[in-house]
Amino acid sequence: MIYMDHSATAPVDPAVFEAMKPYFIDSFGNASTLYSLGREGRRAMESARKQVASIINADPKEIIFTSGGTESDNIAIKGTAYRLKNKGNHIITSNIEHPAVTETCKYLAKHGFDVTYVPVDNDGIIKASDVEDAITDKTILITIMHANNEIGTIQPIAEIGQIAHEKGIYFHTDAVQSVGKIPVDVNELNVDMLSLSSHKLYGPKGIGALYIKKGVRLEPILHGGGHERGLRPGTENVPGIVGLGKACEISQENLEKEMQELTRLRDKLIKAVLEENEEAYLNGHPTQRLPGNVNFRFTGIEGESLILHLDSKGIAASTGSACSSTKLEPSQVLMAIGLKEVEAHGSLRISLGRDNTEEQIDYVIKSIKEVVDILRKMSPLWCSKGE
Amino acid sequence: MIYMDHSATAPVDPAVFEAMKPYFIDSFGNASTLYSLGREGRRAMESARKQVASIINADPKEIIFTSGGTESDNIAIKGTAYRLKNKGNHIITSNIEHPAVTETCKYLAKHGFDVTYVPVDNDGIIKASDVEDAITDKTILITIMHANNEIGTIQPIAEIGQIAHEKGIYFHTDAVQSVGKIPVDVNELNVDMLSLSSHKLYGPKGIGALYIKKGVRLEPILHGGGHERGLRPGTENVPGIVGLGKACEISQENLEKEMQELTRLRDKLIKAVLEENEEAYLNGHPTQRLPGNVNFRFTGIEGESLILHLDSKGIAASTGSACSSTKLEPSQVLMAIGLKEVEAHGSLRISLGRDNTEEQIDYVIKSIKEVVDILRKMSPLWCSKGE
Amino acid sequence: MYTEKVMDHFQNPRNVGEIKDADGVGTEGNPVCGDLMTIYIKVEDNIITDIKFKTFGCGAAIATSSMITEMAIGKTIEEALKITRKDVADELEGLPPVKMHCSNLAADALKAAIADYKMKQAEEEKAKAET
Ligand SMILES: Cc1ncc(COP(=O)(O)O)c(C=O)c1O
Ligand SMILES: Cc1ncc(COP(=O)(O)O)c(C=O)c1O
Ligand code: FES
Ligand code: FES
Repeated sequence: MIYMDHSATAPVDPAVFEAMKPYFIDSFGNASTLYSLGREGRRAMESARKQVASIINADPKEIIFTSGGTESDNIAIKGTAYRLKNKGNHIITSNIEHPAVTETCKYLAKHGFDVTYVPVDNDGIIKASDVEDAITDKTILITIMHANNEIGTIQPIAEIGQIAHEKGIYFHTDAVQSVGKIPVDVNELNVDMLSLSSHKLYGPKGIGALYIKKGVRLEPILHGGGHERGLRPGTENVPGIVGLGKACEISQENLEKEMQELTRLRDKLIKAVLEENEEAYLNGHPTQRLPGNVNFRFTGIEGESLILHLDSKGIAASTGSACSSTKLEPSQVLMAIGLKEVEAHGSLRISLGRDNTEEQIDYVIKSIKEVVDILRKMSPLWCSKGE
Repeated sequence: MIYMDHSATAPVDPAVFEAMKPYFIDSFGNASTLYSLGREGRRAMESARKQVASIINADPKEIIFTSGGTESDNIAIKGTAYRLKNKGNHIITSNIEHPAVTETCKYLAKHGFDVTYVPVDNDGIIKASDVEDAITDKTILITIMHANNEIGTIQPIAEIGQIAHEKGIYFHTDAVQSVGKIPVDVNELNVDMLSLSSHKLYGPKGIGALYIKKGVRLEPILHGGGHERGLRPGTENVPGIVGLGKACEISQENLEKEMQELTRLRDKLIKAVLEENEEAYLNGHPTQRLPGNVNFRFTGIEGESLILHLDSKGIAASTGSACSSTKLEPSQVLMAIGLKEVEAHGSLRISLGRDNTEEQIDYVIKSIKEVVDILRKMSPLWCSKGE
Repeated sequence: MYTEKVMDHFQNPRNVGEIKDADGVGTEGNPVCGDLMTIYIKVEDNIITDIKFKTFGCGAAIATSSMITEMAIGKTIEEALKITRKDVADELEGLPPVKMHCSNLAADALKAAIADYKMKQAEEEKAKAET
């Protein structure tokens, strides 16, 4: 199988799995206990916290562990909203965020908050000045993603951070897709909070982290035993935490090399597919995008059929975000970059990872051409122009 | 190392680990995707859902996966409170709940809800009639734990469930300590919601489940991609879920045998320690307690010292709940059964598990005696009476 | 999520294409998802003798198109009109709940093609009657 859906999830790196292993059966102690076995777990956890902090250039004290990207986003956004609700009730976000952010904002909008959705241009990029223009004296939070999960566009976070910083407004970024893929430095980006998720960077599922800048206070959304400074109670998932730490360490070490290689493969794939197929288009920005992200559309072709045909050729790719794979609405992100409904239904996201090879890219190029031809033969939207 | 803190957490069963293994690196696909790899994950998840449902005699459709016991408790309690807040604002709980319940109730109490804490008797048992008496026409939820995590007492859940049922009030039970330890049947118990946590029954950490009876509607506390019927969004932790499923299967199979053996070891330990040590007492009910739970106190002895001494003898035990091991306040549970502060500071919880042997019990009996003697030699509270 | 039968019809769709001199053509768009299907029929002595389809849509849309063409061919107009969405789904050994509407598309497109055929028939009769 050729796996090209790394934005949905990635396999656990074998070295990450090795690092986690001792904490399932041997060093399984509860990290909050007093005896040696518990202390082993705690030590492992604290060194993982350092590894996570390091990949985003934060202080370990600024990291809390969560159950994943969704929870990190929820804690950051609701935590700020509930904490600062007496100061203001206005939140700024974009119209291409992940549902973990969008749905959380919609929920808050039903409970007395005002939400502004800043648009993107046709390449899928947010203008910092649009964010600035949206600010009112009631604005308490700006939350804009670092890199988009469908079209891979990278947003001007540092610039937005600068604005937020000057106005004294909390700034959160969902960096689930960018950490481990491109350089992420919380100081350069000027963010107060940053979400990341382990399984997107070759760590285990069910674990994530939230960076909370020193001095930033949040209201917890789960209540219980006071773990993670009261912000995330529950018995610590030590193997998961150790895995996330190791995954960060490995990704940080290989970042430069991996970025170069993935960019090269990505650009080869884009060039060939656009050349070999009539009316094939790239969604998103041509260069300001994640090294591993490709998102095509083909006139007259529907996304799910494309995916299923590629699957039968042994290629795993997706139409966009995994959560929407069983939904019927067109992708909100593709609508936001100005596509028509029928175009937004026809996207193919290919997200490359460190295990992909040049031969695989060649095979994918060839397979896409075959599948596009088959589907166009039966498309009422194509025949009308083709022949 | 002799591990006797199974109520804090348990090692992952080797068979559970084997079941999980394929889902880290090989079948790592995102369970919400369309292609074969994702479908493998989904199938594994759905068969784990059956295993979890089976151990509590529920329908698989009534199970959602969460990140652990704490989150299950939070979803059940806040989910009901937010959903039914227009119907009423009164919640009934007990004064020996786990912080995941108590802190959640305290939080709600700060946000417009009224909470009644039903007391326990000196053995740590709640009277169903006390719960009944606490019901008002504003009561929307009763949440009472099945088995206590410190003193192991088993509550009359079926009886309380009967009352709740007759009055049409939602009833939740925190069964984190009981599932896999004693028979748990959601129909017999008459509960609408039930929380369980994987790592307490030899499954992995960071995963849990919530039983939600057909027809019961809850407000979610996390928002995002719509996973788990919208009640628990986030990429599914497939290896964790598979592990929990397997752990349930194993525990269900061995329940009878394990209960018998642990009860025998427990009673031997209790008998010997009470006989061999002066002024040693058992906290909690003599028989209506979890098969593996023992909770002692020794006049004139402080808990932390006891634990550290036992640790140096290679025995892992605890003073009570793990979350409070770094707190200084006396155990709320021990205060609730009528102990004085100084007594509540002196507890030793020994929680047995399937890996403990008779020889280990003998060694622990001997070690407790030695440690109690050492500590009493230096205790001002003891020397004043002892000699 | 799809049955083997669905996947078979999806991967090896029967009767793909157009009929240039069709007796009836029906096109239906699915408002739920924006998918589109066209069905072409040839009718002789009130029997559907040839049928082809073109579909822009999901796996279920393609599979149901293929399935309904197999079910309709050789049937009389009256019999063909009785084919319901449920019949199509059943014949495919089921569809996932969110995809049940896809079978609407096929049933509706077939009905539209038959309606088009009947309209053309009526026009021809009228033309005949007038001459
Ligand atoms: C941009 C973005 N944010 C948040 C998430 C949610 O992360 P998780 O599924 O780990 O909860 C994802 C992935 O699903 C994502 O791509
Ligand atoms: C009775 C009880 N409820 C809830 C919990 C919380 O479970 P977890 O730590 O898995 O979130 C625990 C254990 O910590 C417990 O013993
Ligand atoms: S003297 Fe150490 S905790 Fe009080
Ligand atoms: S999703 Fe609309 S026809 Fe299948």
